Amino acid sequence: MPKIWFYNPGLACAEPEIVEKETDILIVGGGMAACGAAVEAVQWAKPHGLRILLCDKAAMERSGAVAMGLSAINTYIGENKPDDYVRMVRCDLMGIVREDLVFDVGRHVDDTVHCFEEWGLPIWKKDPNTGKTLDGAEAKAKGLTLKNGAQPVRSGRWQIMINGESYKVIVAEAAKNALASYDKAEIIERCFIVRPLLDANDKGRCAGAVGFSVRENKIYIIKAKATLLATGGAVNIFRPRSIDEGKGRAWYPVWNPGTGYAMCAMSGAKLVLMENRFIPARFKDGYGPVGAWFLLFKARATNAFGEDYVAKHKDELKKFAPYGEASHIGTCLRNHAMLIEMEQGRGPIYMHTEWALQEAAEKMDKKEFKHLIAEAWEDFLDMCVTQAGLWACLNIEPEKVPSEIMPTEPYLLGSHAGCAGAWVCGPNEDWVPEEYKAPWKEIGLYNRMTTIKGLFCAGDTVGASGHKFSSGSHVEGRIAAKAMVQYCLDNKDYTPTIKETAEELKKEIYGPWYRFEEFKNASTHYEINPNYLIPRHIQARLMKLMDEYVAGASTFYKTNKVMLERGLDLLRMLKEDMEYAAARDLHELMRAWENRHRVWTAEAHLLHILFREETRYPGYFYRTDFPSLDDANWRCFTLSSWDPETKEWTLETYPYVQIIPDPLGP
Amino acid sequence: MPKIWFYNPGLACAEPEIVEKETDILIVGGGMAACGAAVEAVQWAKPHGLRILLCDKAAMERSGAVAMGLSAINTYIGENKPDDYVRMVRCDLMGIVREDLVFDVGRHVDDTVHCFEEWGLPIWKKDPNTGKTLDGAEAKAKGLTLKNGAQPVRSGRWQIMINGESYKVIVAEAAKNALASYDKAEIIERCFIVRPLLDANDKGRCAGAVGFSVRENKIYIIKAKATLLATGGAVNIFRPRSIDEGKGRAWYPVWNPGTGYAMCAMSGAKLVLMENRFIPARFKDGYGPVGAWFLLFKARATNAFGEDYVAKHKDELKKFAPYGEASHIGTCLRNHAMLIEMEQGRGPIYMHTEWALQEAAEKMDKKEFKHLIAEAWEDFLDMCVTQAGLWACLNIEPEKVPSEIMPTEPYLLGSHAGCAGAWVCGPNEDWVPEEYKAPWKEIGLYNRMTTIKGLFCAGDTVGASGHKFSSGSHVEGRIAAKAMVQYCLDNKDYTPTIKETAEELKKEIYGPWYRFEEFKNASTHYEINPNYLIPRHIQARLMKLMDEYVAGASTFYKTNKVMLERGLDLLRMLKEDMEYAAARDLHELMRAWENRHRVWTAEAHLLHILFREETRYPGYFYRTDFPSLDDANWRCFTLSSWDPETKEWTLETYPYVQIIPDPLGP
Amino acid sequence: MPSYVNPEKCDGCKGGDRTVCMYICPNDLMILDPEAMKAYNQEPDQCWECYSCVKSCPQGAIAIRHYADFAPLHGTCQPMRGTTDIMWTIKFRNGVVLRFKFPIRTTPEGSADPTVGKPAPDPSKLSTNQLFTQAADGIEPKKPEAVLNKKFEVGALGKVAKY
Amino acid sequence: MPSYVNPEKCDGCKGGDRTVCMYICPNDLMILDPEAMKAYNQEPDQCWECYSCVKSCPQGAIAIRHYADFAPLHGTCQPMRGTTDIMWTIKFRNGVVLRFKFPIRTTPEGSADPTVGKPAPDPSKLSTNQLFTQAADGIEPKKPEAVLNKKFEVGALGKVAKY
Ligand SMILES: Cc1cc2c(cc1C)N(S(=O)(=O)O)[C@@H]1C(=O)NC(=O)N=C1N2C[C@H](O)[C@H](O)[C@H](O)COP(=O)(O)OP(=O)(O)OC[C@H]1O[C@@H](n2cnc3c(N)ncnc32)[C@H](O)[C@@H]1O
Ligand SMILES: Cc1cc2c(cc1C)N(S(=O)(=O)O)[C@@H]1C(=O)NC(=O)N=C1N2C[C@H](O)[C@H](O)[C@H](O)COP(=O)(O)OP(=O)(O)OC[C@H]1O[C@@H](n2cnc3c(N)ncnc32)[C@H](O)[C@@H]1O
Ligand SMILES: Nc1ncnc2c1ncn2[C@@H]1O[C@H](COP(=O)(O)O)[C@@H](O)[C@H]1O
Ligand SMILES: Nc1ncnc2c1ncn2[C@@H]1O[C@H](COP(=O)(O)O)[C@@H](O)[C@H]1O
Ligand SMILES: Nc1ncnc2c1ncn2[C@@H]1O[C@H](COP(=O)(O)O)[C@@H](O)[C@H]1O
Ligand code: SF4
Ligand code: SF4
Ligand code: SF4
Ligand code: SF4
Ligand code: NA
Repeated sequence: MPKIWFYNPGLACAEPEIVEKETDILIVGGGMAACGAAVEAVQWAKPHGLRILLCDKAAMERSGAVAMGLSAINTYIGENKPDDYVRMVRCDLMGIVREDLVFDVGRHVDDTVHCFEEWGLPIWKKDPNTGKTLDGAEAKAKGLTLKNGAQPVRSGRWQIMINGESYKVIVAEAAKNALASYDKAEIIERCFIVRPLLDANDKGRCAGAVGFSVRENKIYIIKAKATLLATGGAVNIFRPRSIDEGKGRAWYPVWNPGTGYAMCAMSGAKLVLMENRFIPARFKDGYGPVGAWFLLFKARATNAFGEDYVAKHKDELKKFAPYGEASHIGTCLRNHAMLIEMEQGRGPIYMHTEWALQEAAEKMDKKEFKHLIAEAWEDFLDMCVTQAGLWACLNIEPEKVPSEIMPTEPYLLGSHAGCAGAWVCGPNEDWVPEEYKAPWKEIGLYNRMTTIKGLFCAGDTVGASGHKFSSGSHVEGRIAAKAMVQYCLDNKDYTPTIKETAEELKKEIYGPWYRFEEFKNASTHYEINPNYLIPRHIQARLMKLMDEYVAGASTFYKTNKVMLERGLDLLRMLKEDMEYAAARDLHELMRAWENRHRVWTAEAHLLHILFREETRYPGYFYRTDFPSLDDANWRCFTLSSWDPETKEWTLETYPYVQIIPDPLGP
Repeated sequence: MPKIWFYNPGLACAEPEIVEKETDILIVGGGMAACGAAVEAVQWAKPHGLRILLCDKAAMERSGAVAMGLSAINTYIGENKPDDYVRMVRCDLMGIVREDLVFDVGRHVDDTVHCFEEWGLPIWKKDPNTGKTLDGAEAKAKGLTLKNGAQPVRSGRWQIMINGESYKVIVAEAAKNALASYDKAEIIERCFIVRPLLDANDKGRCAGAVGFSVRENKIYIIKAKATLLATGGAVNIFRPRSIDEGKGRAWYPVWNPGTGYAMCAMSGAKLVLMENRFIPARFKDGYGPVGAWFLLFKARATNAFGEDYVAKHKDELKKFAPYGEASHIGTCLRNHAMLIEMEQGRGPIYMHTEWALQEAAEKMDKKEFKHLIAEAWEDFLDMCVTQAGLWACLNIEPEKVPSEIMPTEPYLLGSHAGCAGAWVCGPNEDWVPEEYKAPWKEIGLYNRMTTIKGLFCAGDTVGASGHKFSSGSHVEGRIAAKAMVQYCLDNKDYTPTIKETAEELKKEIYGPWYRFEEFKNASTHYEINPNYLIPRHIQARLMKLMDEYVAGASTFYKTNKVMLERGLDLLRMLKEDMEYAAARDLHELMRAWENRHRVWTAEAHLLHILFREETRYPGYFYRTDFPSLDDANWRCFTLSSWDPETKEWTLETYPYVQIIPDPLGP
Repeated sequence: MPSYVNPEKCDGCKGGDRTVCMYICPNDLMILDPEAMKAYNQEPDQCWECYSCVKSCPQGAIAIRHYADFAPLHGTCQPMRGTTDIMWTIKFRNGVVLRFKFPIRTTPEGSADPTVGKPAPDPSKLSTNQLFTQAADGIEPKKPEAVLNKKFEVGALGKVAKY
Repeated sequence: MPSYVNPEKCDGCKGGDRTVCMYICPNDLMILDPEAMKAYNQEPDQCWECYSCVKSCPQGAIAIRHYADFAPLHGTCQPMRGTTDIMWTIKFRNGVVLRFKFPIRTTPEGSADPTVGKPAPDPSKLSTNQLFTQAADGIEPKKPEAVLNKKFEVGALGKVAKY
């Protein structure tokens, strides 16, 4: 190969084969929620012979946010009441959540955790004799199980510790075994779902989805009665903190591009609270989670000069009453206090691992201390190896020196301390208020169904109900799957019909490759061509403009109307330019489509921030032109929807209803 | 070629030929200062038969900061007094400059501008009959020259407008013609100078420099009596605003990596005011300069809500008295006012080109207005085409809509509104105070000589005397060259001797390539290899840590002792890791060495910021632990030097002497 | 610290049906060069360092060189993942070595029974709010202890905007 | 907007002694592929868009596609540089076209006389502060109108630190 026109293609694109599929239940994604859905769907679908198809862009064994493992299950109710769980979630998310959805997760989630344990997930226990910690294998050997009443090791009130390196392997195994056990079920891995297929005869109905294989030149046109979007949240919408290979590191997994949000929008389904984002405090650069350090090891974090920033800014937090003075200080408010310090130049913020471990050491013998150190390392080795690696590279022994923490770039997700996502129906029960049933009155009250018939969500894709985490997402997939079975049965006579021909879909989906082939000879460098942009370029442009105009890290998460409107202009030009995306191989074809999902997600996010004229989530973002939290006007949901016909977005408010009585917090 | 081990090498490395050169005068660089040096050196060297060698890493015709051209000569004294020029410079640079150096430039600079005009540079003139603007060609056709008393078109008090697309072409042509006219002079283009050669017998003396060709496999070992560092300033020490191909765009040219600062440090020469940096306000992303807009077109800049930020923060600026309330508001203070707005979320900052041009239109006919618009475009087309291109891409017609401006990432340079650089001797005249002569008393008072014998600087590499710009840099090269001739004559019997063998130097300079060859088979991807780092990685790591710890844009230019000390730890680890740099071809070999220069420059910058415990340059950077300007303690120079034997840095203060009487400003 | 493949160890999974690293990478980064019969990371700057490929390569041919943007050289974490435990060897830049062993699962590989031993649920329970496990065990999901159902009448209600 | 080469126009400078774009690029980016006899930009993300290559390519084979990070597609600035003037064609994204012509030099190419017509300076003036032009014209460089020479005795004087 001469050096010019240089690129090393991965798996080559070629004229694709068209594969048409028809199913009853389509599960898009293979992560926590999708695995829950698979397990549950098979049980209820079998007696009716309903077909199930699951498509994951990756291999289920290691796909999604839990690929690397996790070191805790952050939602386990146990001795608590689901009512208090609702209080915690509403307090953390600044007073606006769908309490019906949250309660629904809370009352079911322990069941799913018990399944995990049964499948082989090692869950730490308190030794009933000594009160000391047993790892999950030791506990199992002693016959201690949650179901049998053994005590988990709680890090916080809602969190329990696990040996979670193989968390996803185990959960996926159960799901795959479920689907394998049923002859009408099928899994297609490495199938990237591109967009929904809308019903040709009913504009409010989803008729399936279309995707392609990143391994073979195949397009999948999938007609389905009911489609579940369980594709996780969105990352790399905002500029990451590194500009070279470190771009691959973010707290949230770089492979979840917001497919669910984009597909909801494209089909006309309503999204809720898309102004919300998640900005966790994380160990700097490695993005190691802080939960175990704060809750289990009881570490304190300070500014550069040893001051506890939350205590220091108690009065500042009172400005955000009642949330800033409730029993539970919301995640965004903890960020807010930290950001004041950083902004005023009193960083770095240090997590004092050394104080915490040395204090603990005082009450321990050498062996116990060694074990504690191992636990500290395991926390990262089980879910964020990079952070452990960074310690090794920086010669950091956590028992000797502190580590920097800082807030990350923004992510969109609905299962951690964030609540962007789809506006879905909750359980159709008597305690659920009318307001939360009304939107579905005409199309049917199916749990976790969006405002588009047949289109369901679970996990990160569901809005207004955060703090589900891995366990809650799994159980939400189960809840949705059961409702989907019901929906299919109720819609027995419905035959999905689509208006696009297979040929049209092929042209659309392989469009970036056709463009590449058409124009590649216009330049001696495949990346620089006046006729197209490669996906990496599109992503860089998106991340830069979101960072600079839409309250990214570079403005300390601040924005205003003028910035947002300028950002919108730039984003809309980018949306036009996306039509000029080119892809040289199958891998890049996936990137081209991922970035479309990012851009759609970004647009919804921007519009919601523009629409909500207050600062609801200080520490997540600031509308500097409306710097206060304004309960009197804005304690309500914001909904958005895009009309596939007029191609116009509508933003609207919707009443919040408090179901669980005060107090605000748990 | 199989896809693995994939890289497209540029010009292949091979065992290099060793070329040994001996000269009297070595000029390193081929930019404005170097071209001035060449022209002047030939005139004085010829009668004595002194040899001259000029090495430029690029082709002189388009090398250095002026490659693209310029649209103004920013230092032309004309009707002003050099004394007032000194006042302006000292005011702009917050009261600490070497007034002897500044005065020396001021009294000579017009001579150099007259040479430019003679060589063919088109300089705008006022038509003596109509008072209207004539472009440089029209003026020439009418026989109007500066020397003959014609009036230039002043944009500001010190600046004159030019048609400067070929500025560098013209200036380089004169320099090349000068060297070509002399049989003892030689030019080597594409020779990258790596480091100084220290005299084997005299640790305070420079014996030349060593470099290599980026076109052929040749190492140049150059022994010289006198060496001039005219290599410009330093860019890409701090993270740029774009993370993909836009990394190539910075205001300062990405090819000046701080060679001069690094080489001074490596040889033990003192640096001065290396805490200073230059952060210009620039048109966002395109980095178009603002000078013509503020001064010639009289445009106003505001925050997002139309407020004039300098007027708004008049009282804030008074905190930095006397500088904040002098006749000339310093460049850093203008930034400071802008940054307050941006930090508080009242960006974007807009340059109201549309107001300026529409106001002008009122006094003009159509043809004149069309001409004005052409002038507005020419400003960018002559020196920053990207900005014009960005207007075209964004559909911005400057007469209709405003454009965003913002402060850039920090650069180090000594010729614009910055004053980092070498501590050099000034003119040996009676009006120069003893303090500015004392450091050279023992080694000889040669104008622009550093504290190392035989090592001279000019242009951006000289510290404590900013606002020379293109013309002042050229004339400073001339001043230095003349002194170098004198030095060579005074040291006739000196024979440069070096302690390294040619073989050792070859091993050192080609080290990164040898490393690559040794280890390249340890990985299937040439970029990811446990045994080495490619230069791009080193640069990314440097830029990130400088940005985050050393008052980069991401902290709004704030830092403190704790951040700096952590930054220093990280920087020192990076310095260790630089020993593992690898290069696959000649181009990358150059990058490897460029990055060494960046890291050295960065280290000096960091140490100076750590040492000066005050905020001398608000708007350039903030020591948040010493937030005030503190004349009583800190109105003095800071000097640094690295000892090649102990490998230790020493930082010290040195008295400032006011030569030109008050008032402070011009 | 993106992943990299040691060509001396990689055997291209012997050209078998499944190229393990390529099969497992959640971000579609690992790819086999069929000419060289070696794998490589096709987009290192999108590697999450999730270690999925490292843990599963049958030849132990994959390692991670920590992200150059922020990780100084020569620190490494190398896993050996068995059927019940994982062993980690941590090497510090300064030479310190730590070793850890953690359990990863308490059941044999492949044995996870999705029904957790429950009988198939009674189809008539489809209309209830019971998951299949709860239906089998006759567990009644909770309802809120008390219900307020207070609608917040706030100023922004009724606000609509088109973009 | 890094530079790119149109292979239909580039003739590799006919394999001559000087590959013009490679000769001129201040950042060593342009390079000739001798097999294909075409040039390419070997490191687009370090291109300053200085247009040196664009202006000098004898075949007009080089153009700039604006930096993708922030420039929407389809706006271009294309120069035609002659011996005395440069012509620019600016195309907006929205199709608007502007054309400008500016002078670039007032003397013939190559004619710049470094001596500006002065006689060689008297070598004895080497010890003065006169540049060669001033020496030839007998111009005496200025001295300050008034000299204060006030040393500032500030608190930090004497401070020294080692790192
Ligand atoms: C990233 C991350 C997440 C967590 C944590 C640490 C880290 C580093 N921590 S801690 O920080 O708090 O410490 C947690 C913890 O310890 N405990 C916990 O319970 N949860 C934690 N989370 C949160 C949970 O992981 C999270 O709540 C759930 O995973 C959410 O589940 P779900 O909504 O199903 O998302 P997913 O990422 O698991 O799965 C997404 C799937 O979609 C696929 N996919 C995506 N787009 C697709 C497309 N277009 N076509 C086809 N398939 C397509 C993916 O491949 C994947 O299968
Ligand atoms: C980048 C830039 C700079 C300016 C401006 C706009 C822009 C976009 N503007 S406005 O913004 O105000 O508008 C100016 C303007 O309009 N008017 C003006 O007078 N000056 C402006 N500058 C400032 C002047 O350009 C500046 O003062 C001078 O150029 C400084 O001269 P000098 O110090 O000689 O630096 P140089 O960049 O010209 O030359 C450096 C040379 O060194 C070479 N080199 C570097 N490292 C080397 C190595 N290791 N080995 C061998 N060679 C090695 C380079 O190739 C080059 O030849
Ligand atoms: N400082 C804290 N106070 C209370 N809860 C926390 C704190 N930090 C983390 N958590 C909780 O710990 C769990 C894991 O958090 P994280 O590691 O930040 O993802 C989540 O449930 C968080 O809400
Ligand atoms: N707002 C301003 N007020 C005064 N001088 C300025 C201003 N902006 C730029 N300049 C001067 O104009 C020249 C070019 O500036 P710039 O384009 O910023 O490099 C320099 O001499 C600057 O000091
Ligand atoms: N926007 C700003 N950016 C940086 N520094 C500022 C800003 N505003 C004020 N300062 C200066 O920073 C110092 C510390 O101010 P404060 O943050 O209020 O303690 C004071 O000397 C201020 O003049
Ligand atoms: S899994 Fe290991 S042996 Fe198999 S192809 Fe990948 S690197 Fe090679
Ligand atoms: S470490 Fe993870 S993301 Fe990186 S190549 Fe391996 S499997 Fe893929
Ligand atoms: S200057 Fe033009 S013709 Fe010559 S090699 Fe470069 S692109 Fe080709
Ligand atoms: S535009 Fe300038 S920096 Fe870019 S390749 Fe051409 S000459 Fe080099
Ligand atoms: Na969501």
